Amino acid sequence: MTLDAFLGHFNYWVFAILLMIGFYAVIAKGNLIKKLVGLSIFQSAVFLMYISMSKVEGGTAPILQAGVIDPIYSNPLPQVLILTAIVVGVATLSLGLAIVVRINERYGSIEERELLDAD
Amino acid sequence: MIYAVVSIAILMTMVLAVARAVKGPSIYDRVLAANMFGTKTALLLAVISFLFDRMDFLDLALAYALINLVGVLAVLEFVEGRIESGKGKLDD
Amino acid sequence: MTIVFALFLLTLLVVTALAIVRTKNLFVATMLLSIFSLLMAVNFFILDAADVALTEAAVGAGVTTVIFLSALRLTSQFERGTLASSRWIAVIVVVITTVLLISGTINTPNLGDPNAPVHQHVAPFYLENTEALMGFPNVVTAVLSSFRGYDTLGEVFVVFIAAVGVMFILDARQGTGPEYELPVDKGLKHHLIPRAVGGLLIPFMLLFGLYVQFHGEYGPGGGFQAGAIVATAFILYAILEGERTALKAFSRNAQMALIIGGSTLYGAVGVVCMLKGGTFLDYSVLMEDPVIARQVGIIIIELGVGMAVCGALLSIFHSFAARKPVEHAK
Amino acid sequence: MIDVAIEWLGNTLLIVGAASVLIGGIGVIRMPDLYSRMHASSLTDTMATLALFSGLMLHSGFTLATIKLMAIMAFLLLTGPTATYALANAAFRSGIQPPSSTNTNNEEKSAP
Repeated sequence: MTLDAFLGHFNYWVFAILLMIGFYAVIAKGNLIKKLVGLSIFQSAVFLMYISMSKVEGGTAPILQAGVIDPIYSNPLPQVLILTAIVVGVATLSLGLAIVVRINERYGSIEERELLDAD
Repeated sequence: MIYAVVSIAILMTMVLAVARAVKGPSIYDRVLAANMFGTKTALLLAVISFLFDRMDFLDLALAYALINLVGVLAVLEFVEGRIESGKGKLDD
Repeated sequence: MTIVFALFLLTLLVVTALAIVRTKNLFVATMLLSIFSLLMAVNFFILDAADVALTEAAVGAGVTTVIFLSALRLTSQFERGTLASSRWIAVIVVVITTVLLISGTINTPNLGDPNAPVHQHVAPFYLENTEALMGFPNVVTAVLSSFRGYDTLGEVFVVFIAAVGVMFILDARQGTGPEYELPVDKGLKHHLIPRAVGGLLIPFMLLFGLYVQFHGEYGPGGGFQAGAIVATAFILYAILEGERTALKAFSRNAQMALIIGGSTLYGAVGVVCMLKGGTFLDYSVLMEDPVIARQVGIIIIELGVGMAVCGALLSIFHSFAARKPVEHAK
Repeated sequence: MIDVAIEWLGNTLLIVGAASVLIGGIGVIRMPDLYSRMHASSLTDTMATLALFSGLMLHSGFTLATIKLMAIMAFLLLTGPTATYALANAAFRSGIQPPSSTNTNNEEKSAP
């Protein structure tokens, strides 16, 4: 494994690790809010992967600059997808939190085990 | 070059802030670290836009400078609510 | 240089994520999550995604923290540490999947490789034609609002549906009687300094929001970011002055009108395009000069996006903030 | 001539800013209790912000960037101390006492 390959893939490895940290919180933790926190880490990992893919070596942000000779720009398409996904992510996250709040009002607990026992 | 030195100093401080946030011990230490991290982010973004020589990106630092306060005030309000309902204790 | 930054920040990101999962105190998790979001924004910025970084800044620094804290106020702040499944099974599954994912990256092109497949298909078209077709330099805004306008319309409606969903779930009356009315405002009335400084800041936040909204064609910005920033300004007002005053200034009906108006404005532009003889959301038929017509169309739909996002985030915040915690007899 | 002088003044200010950021960061790690840590972090909020942004402004000349930098500096200088106030207030009201100079030893012994 050369240094070049290491640096070139480090972003993707961090993506994989973050994705799995979030996934662990979702499957292993019993607290519903903690699960949602894990889900938002999971989501951020996916954002990181898309944005890493959009990077072009020596490039700059895709806002065209006048008077620059032979400019290189990063890929705008993944950025557009993620830009909208961030706002949508917050909206859906709050929908999840709203459901958790109502569960707590009804059962007095947000721990998965206790909820299963209560039913 | 000077910008690179400054941004590395700020990055170091960010590492120290993360260390404080992870270590605690009280929750206010963590709030302090989060707030400090926010202002350091604004500084870092400003310096990096000079480093990359794209000064139209100072908007990002401006956004952080404006929005950072909201989080801490929300914490203050949260704590006030806890104290009034008699559940003042936030630590384990 | 950039590589060193990236290594640093990505490692910090992993450390923060581990700390978030480990802590038992959900308040601490929220604080760490705000640090996580800041780190994410700096990473996006270093990877040349200025628009995305601005979105993460506008959303992650204010709205997410506030909504999490409101949810914690209504539930419990401590995790009891129960596990959903056996810890070891989860760890084994996670480790195996991590190894599989990492081995899957071995044959992918390096970061920043200009010959990677992702850069070959439509992106060069967008980069080459934005200037000629739209007449403004921000390619991200052009793709967002024109080349992929259908997609953005869909996203706006997802935000709309999420806001309506939160309203359905949390706005139901908890009971009748005076104790269920909104309490007389406390806010941060006793704290003179935050009130003075915050009050000073709100107009500038609104101004900055408008700048981001209408400067989005020329710099980082656009409707999504502007909507989040304006919503944050009103959330700050609600924190400082209390729920009742905030709702008097900007009622639930006005928020609803903003959400519906914004999404309808977006769709209506598409319908007008069809009536003028083009296809849905083909702005070039709106006026004589197709470039100016596209610019006008984009400004209008970005305004629609901004209104819808601002209304949705505000109404979500107020749904959480107006609810009372329920005491359970243990 | 004057350009070089401004350049070097800017560099000096940037170095001063970087140094105070770093000192504040070390203070946040090394200080013994919450309130002194807040004191350390407020150094980075005010001194570092002033020095760094003045340095950047000297480097940018007189452009739109200067005005933006001035706005960022003004907002950071306003919000930093406010945030510290809010935090200290919340901490004090929820019962974290600052250690007093006379009975530090006793308190440390009696603390659980």
